[in-house]
Amino acid sequence: MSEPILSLRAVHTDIAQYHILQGVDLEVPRGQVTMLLGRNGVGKTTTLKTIMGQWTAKSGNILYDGQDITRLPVSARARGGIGFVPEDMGIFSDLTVEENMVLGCTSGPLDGARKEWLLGAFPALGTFWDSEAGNLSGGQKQMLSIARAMAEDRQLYLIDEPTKGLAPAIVSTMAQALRELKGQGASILLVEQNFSVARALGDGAAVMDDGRVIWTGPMAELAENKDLQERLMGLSMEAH
Amino acid sequence: MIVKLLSGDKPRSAVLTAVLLVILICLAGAPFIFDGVRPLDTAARICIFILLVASYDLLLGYGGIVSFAHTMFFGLGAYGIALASTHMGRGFDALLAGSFAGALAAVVLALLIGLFSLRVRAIFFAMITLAVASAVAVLVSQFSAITGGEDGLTYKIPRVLTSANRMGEFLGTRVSGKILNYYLVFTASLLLFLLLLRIVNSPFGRVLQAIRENDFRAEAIGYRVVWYRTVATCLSAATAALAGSLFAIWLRYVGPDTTLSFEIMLDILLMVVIGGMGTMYGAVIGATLFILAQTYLQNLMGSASEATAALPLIPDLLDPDRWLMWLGILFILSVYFFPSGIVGRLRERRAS
Amino acid sequence: EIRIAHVYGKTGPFEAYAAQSHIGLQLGLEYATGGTMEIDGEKIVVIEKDTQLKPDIGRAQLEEAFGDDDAHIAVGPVSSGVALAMLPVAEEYERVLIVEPAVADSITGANWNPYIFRTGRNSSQDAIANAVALGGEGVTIATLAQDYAFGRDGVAAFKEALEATGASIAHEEYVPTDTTDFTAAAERIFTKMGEVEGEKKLFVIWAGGGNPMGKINAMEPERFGIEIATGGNILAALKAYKELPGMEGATYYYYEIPQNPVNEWLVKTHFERFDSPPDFFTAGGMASGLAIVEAIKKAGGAEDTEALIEAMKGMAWETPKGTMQFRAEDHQAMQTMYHFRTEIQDGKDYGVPVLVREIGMDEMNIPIRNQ
Amino acid sequence: MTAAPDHRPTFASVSLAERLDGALPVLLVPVLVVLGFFAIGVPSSWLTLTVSGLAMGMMIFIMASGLTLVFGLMDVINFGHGAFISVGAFVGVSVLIALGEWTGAASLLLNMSAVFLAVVAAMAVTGALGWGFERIIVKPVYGAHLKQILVTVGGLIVIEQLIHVVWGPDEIFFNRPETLKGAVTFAGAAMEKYRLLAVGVGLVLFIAMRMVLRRTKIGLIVRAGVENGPMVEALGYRLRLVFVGVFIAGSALAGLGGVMWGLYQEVITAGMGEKMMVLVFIVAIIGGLGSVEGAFIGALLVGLMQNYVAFLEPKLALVSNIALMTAILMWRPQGMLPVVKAK
Amino acid sequence: MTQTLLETDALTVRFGGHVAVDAVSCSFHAGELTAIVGPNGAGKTTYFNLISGQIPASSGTVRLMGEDITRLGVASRCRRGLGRAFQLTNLFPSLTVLENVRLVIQSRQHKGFGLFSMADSHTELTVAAMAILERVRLDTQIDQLVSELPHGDQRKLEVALLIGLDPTVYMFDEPTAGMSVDEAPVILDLIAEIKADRERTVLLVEHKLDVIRSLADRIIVLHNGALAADGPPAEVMASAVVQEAYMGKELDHV
Ligand SMILES: Nc1ncnc2c1ncn2[C@@H]1O[C@H](COP(=O)(O)OP(=O)(O)OP(=O)(O)O)[C@@H](O)[C@H]1O
Ligand SMILES: Nc1ncnc2c1ncn2[C@@H]1O[C@H](COP(=O)(O)OP(=O)(O)OP(=O)(O)O)[C@@H](O)[C@H]1O
Ligand SMILES: [Mg+2]
Ligand SMILES: [Mg+2]
Repeated sequence: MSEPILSLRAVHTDIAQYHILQGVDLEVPRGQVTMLLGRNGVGKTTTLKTIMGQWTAKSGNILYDGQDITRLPVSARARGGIGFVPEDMGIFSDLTVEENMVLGCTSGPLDGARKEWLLGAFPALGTFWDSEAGNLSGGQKQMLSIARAMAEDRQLYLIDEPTKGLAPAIVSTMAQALRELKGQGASILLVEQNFSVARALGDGAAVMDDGRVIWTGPMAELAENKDLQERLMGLSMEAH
Repeated sequence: MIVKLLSGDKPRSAVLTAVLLVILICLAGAPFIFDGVRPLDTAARICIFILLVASYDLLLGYGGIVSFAHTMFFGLGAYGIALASTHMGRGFDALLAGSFAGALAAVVLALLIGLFSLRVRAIFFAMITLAVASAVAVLVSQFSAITGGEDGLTYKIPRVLTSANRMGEFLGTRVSGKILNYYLVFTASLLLFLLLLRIVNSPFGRVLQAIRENDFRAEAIGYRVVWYRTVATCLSAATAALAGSLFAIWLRYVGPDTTLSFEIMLDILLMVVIGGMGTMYGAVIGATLFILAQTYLQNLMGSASEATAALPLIPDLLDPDRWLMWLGILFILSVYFFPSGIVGRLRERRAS
Repeated sequence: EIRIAHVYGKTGPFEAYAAQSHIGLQLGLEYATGGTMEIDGEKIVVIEKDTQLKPDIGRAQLEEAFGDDDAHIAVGPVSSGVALAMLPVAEEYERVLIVEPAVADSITGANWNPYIFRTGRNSSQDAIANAVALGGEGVTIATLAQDYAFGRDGVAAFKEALEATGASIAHEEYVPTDTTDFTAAAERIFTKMGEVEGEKKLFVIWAGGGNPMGKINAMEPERFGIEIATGGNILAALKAYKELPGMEGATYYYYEIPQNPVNEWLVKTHFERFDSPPDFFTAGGMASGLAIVEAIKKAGGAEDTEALIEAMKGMAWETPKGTMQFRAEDHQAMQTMYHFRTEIQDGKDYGVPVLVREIGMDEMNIPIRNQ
Repeated sequence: MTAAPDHRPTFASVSLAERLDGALPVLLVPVLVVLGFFAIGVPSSWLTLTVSGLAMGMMIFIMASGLTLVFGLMDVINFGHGAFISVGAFVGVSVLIALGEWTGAASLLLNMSAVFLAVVAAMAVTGALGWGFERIIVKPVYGAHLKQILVTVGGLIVIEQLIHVVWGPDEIFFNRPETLKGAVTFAGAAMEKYRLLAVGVGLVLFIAMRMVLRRTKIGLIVRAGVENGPMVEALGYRLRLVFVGVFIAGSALAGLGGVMWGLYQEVITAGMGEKMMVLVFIVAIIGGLGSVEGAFIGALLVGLMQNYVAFLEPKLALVSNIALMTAILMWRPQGMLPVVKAK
Repeated sequence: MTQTLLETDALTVRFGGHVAVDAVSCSFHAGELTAIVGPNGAGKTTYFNLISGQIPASSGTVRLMGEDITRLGVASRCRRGLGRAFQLTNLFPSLTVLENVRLVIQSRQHKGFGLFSMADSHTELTVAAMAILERVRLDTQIDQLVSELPHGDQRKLEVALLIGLDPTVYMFDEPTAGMSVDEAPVILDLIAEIKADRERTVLLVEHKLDVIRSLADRIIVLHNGALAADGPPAEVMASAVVQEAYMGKELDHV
């Protein structure tokens, strides 16, 4: 197997005076979906933001595509091919759905075929193409955030809880879309609380606690082992 | 007891406590501690501006409402005194009637502006008040028959409060009505300031803070936002008007430049920000510093420029005539170095 | 020593006027003392105070000057608002304040007190001089002024004085102080004046920036037979007069007009030292300096304010504008004004006011308003 | 239990009134002109007032255009704009005075070249100044209105003082280029020639700004960046660069406005720009934040309104702008054609 | 049937031409938990907004305990007993956790216009607030600023505010979205407790089917703004409209 598209080595991140990430080691293999799991407040979002550059790592290295990006500005990382779906969706609410999508393409206009594909997965976006994004429903905003990150080909997607607030029907189309992305060769780092989604999509998994990655391994192993789940996340996921 | 007087809002920093005490002592004993008319005038001005700035902080720091019309209310109070004293003749009844009328007018106007325009977006509200305030300033100059126009009004206050009233000596200082006048200003400012401090630390004050943070949610938990904002505007307007009345009593002159100009509005803004928004004590620090700078910066620059006379360029830049430029630089630097105001900075130091 | 406080708006929008005024004061003292800066062996000390053009600060500065610095006489300020705030201080401290160059009538009118003298002209003097210059049998005049005290008082005084000359006012137009577009005002005036027969003039009273004469002139008032007229102005503003050759009015000072030794010295010295001609406020400042020395000499010292006031009441003295005289009733200095006509001259990039005739102080009936 | 409905949201037809509502702001100018005609009654006066009001509106638009970018799009309350107007005027006028031979000649070509050079110089200087202003003064206070007000007022004071240092404290009077002096008369209405130039410049500017903002993503990036800057960067845009660029453009436009306004007034002072700020803000607000079209219509409305009201009832001229702003905000709380929502 | 607390009658709202909520008539009873389901954009949140007053209705009426409240403002409705938690977290970010809850209780006790008393002297507010924070397990973080809380805890606080209001009608909009599997049960237990109080009614918007199954007494389905189904959970879940429009294909079969 080739080297991973992304790897974090002993990454520490401070937010204000708090020491949040306390040495995160993480690898995202090429062409795979890696799940990042853990309880509320363990630092999953902070990890993604550190990779994206929205928080700066105090120490440690972030290697992306063989290159050290630990000190690169945010926009350079994005142009290097990282797509980001933040936890709060980051919708530009004054802009229309179309304008949000246009901004998703840094290198040119929105490709026609790509648009078709995305609107196929998220038809609601087509219906409200010219409406202000701020007026969308919660789930529609979530769809827009995902679609915007996918508006252009990226190598690596960082996706923070994409299924929250989505109706089951949309969850499955979204899962399908992610699978198709993977099929096109993209790698994905996905934070998810919905265990069935995690199980259905994940190739590998990493579990965080207290600002560290405490377990990594194949998703299948975690999915089957209830004791492991109990130990790592405090609760068996099936129970829920 | 003291904590009660301060409404439980302690300075929360040793340095701040010390500075506040020094200011209080200096102001309380100004006539006897300092020599001459200039320091006394400066002290009175500081008292009045502390009150004015604190009333603005209620609106801005606690209510999150940016208004440029604060000097308008200040002016109403001042003109109240001026008009009452001109038409009713010198006397305490004129002072009472004038300040009451001024405050009442301020409340009514604030109510109108508030109910009408607090519904528009915050930034538009700011611009509307800017436009209204500038229009009022022009109106005052146009209705010169009543207001004295650009030239303003000079009038007489009760003789007891002027230097003509000689009352003997105390601690080696000649006590005159002027000192009496100063203590009127000082006491009234202190009491009103404590009242404001109480208001911002009351349940009402907390609601204001919540509204500033997230008015949408405040409404959703049952607070009628427009009413709270309007009441805050009215309270702050009334206090500003009273500050204006004190200023008019002290100055015995009222004109658009002393009470209504946009410049004063900016000075108030700067005082609030330098001191620290939403802290009330910031008003004390900000007003004291700024008035001292305004009064003595030029003298200081004069000596600095003489001292550096031998050097090239520097004396030119330090020329007292360029003091406005330094004031502008002060505006910029204070925002740079005290993003949360001096009070905020002092409290942070304690926290870390 | 003799302490003279110059309390004036050194900083702020009138910085330029302030500088002129101060230079003038110094030159006046210098000329009057023959360069010694001493009166009867007493050294003259000039203390400068900046009002920042704010009445409250001006007042505090004057209090400081009288109270802390123990100044004998104060001079200033530039702005009328500041002056009015300062008047009571003079009374309180019982010291003389010579107002120069603030112009509001009420300084020597309703708000006057016995300690106030003014060497500068007042609004009425300006307006009446213009009325004398422009008026005449059968002339119809419209006025354009800013809508505030200065404009309205000016027009009122102008109108009163105009009656005596047989001219009549057809229309008074007032516009907000900061007006920049004069189209509407001009249209209103044209509409009113269009119906009138005979000689028609539009008299403009304007203070501060803006250039209504030029704007209205561009709208071709000659279509309606209207001539534009206005009072004199400081040198810089005369540029705008270049578009209006032949325009008439009355002015307070232009350095080439007065012919007397004081002015000759002033013009020569000013060119020598500053390489530029003296202006309105230089002349005014000098007049105040000359008045001070004259008064102190006459009173035999500056300590006794009552004696000073006695000396100054009715005092006549020489200035760059010829003889001035403090009127006993309201302490306003009576002075000559100049009827001018604008000419274009080679080498000057402004419209030059050329003397038509001097309007002597006895020709102008300046009302006394302090009673 | 009801049957499964189809998968499309319900769209009722939109009434004609609602559709008209969108176009109304565009109709306001003609409506006001017609109302003016009946109120004034004298055709030649009406024509003079209308034409000069429109031209005045154009000049206001030129001054407000930069603010539409900086205040409307970038959400920066920049009182420094007033100082840029003044600096633009001083630089431009200095150039014109230096080119005295060109401006003094009665040749349209030479005159216009001089004006053109003055504009270029003014825009270059104010653009550069804007760059420094953004880097030093505005950068730390994005998103904080209050601090913006203080800091930019500080900048305003400093720049005005520097103007005093460089050009001296006096107001500078000067004369317009020969061919721009005087007026043309038409049907009993006189119209300053210079105003025609202002109309031309205003129109060109309006069209150019519209094109740039429509054809490029710049407007989008700025609007999105104001709402959520980190997200815009996370999409791969160098937001700082765009912000600096737009700020420079806004400042340069202020410089252009300054030259045009200075040429109109024929006298310039350090405080001239500051004086225009209230008016310029009013225009940006009633137009709707960030909207070039809105600012354009707003400026024309202000220009016309001032002239009509000043003719009909001078006392009211003072409040006409405020009344206009109040009325428009009551009708449309976000201004006429908002591109950006006010907070 | 028990007492009807809340009723909407042909409640409709239009945005331009788009009918987001289309003549929904429905009533809600004491002691009942009604789950509202529907695809994204079906109008669930908008329906809530109409009931709690954030958006004015185009037509139709809302009645709370028999009183027509359609024309009332948000705050007045809240004071009459309508409480609402938001789908997208909506708190007072730079106040502390405790202060957030105290504010809510202060509102309930109508103490907002107390101008001259000291806020901190109202210990009864603090006591009541602490009790609620304990229930949602935020009592260890009372002095933290809300903006520093992780997403999941903010969701809990959102629920705490609603409980602090103690309304007659509780409206939850996806209370557990983004909450981790070990935290969600805390909130769900709380909701169950509220339901057990026979004086209240609960409206719950949720996308998690297991939550609905375990809590709901009744389900209504919104689809394209219209009321598409209304009935007992088992029956509604099995209906064609839910199966087709809402559930789509089950995830594991993809
Ligand atoms: N802006 C901030 N200031 C201070 N602390 C913060 C800030 N943002 C996050 N934290 C802290 O960092 C820790 C990790 O937060 P993070 O958002 O990464 O958690 P998470 O794993 O994504 O949780 P969740 O599943 O709830 O989203 C939390 O304890 C939180 O309190
Ligand atoms: N203020 C508004 N202006 C225009 N359209 C709006 C507005 N509010 C909501 N909508 C539209 O109404 C529809 C219903 O939105 P709503 O938020 O009620 O959906 P929802 O059922 O809560 O969906 P979700 O499950 O995704 O939260 C959406 O299509 C949305 O775009
Ligand atoms: Mg998270
Ligand atoms: Mg929703």
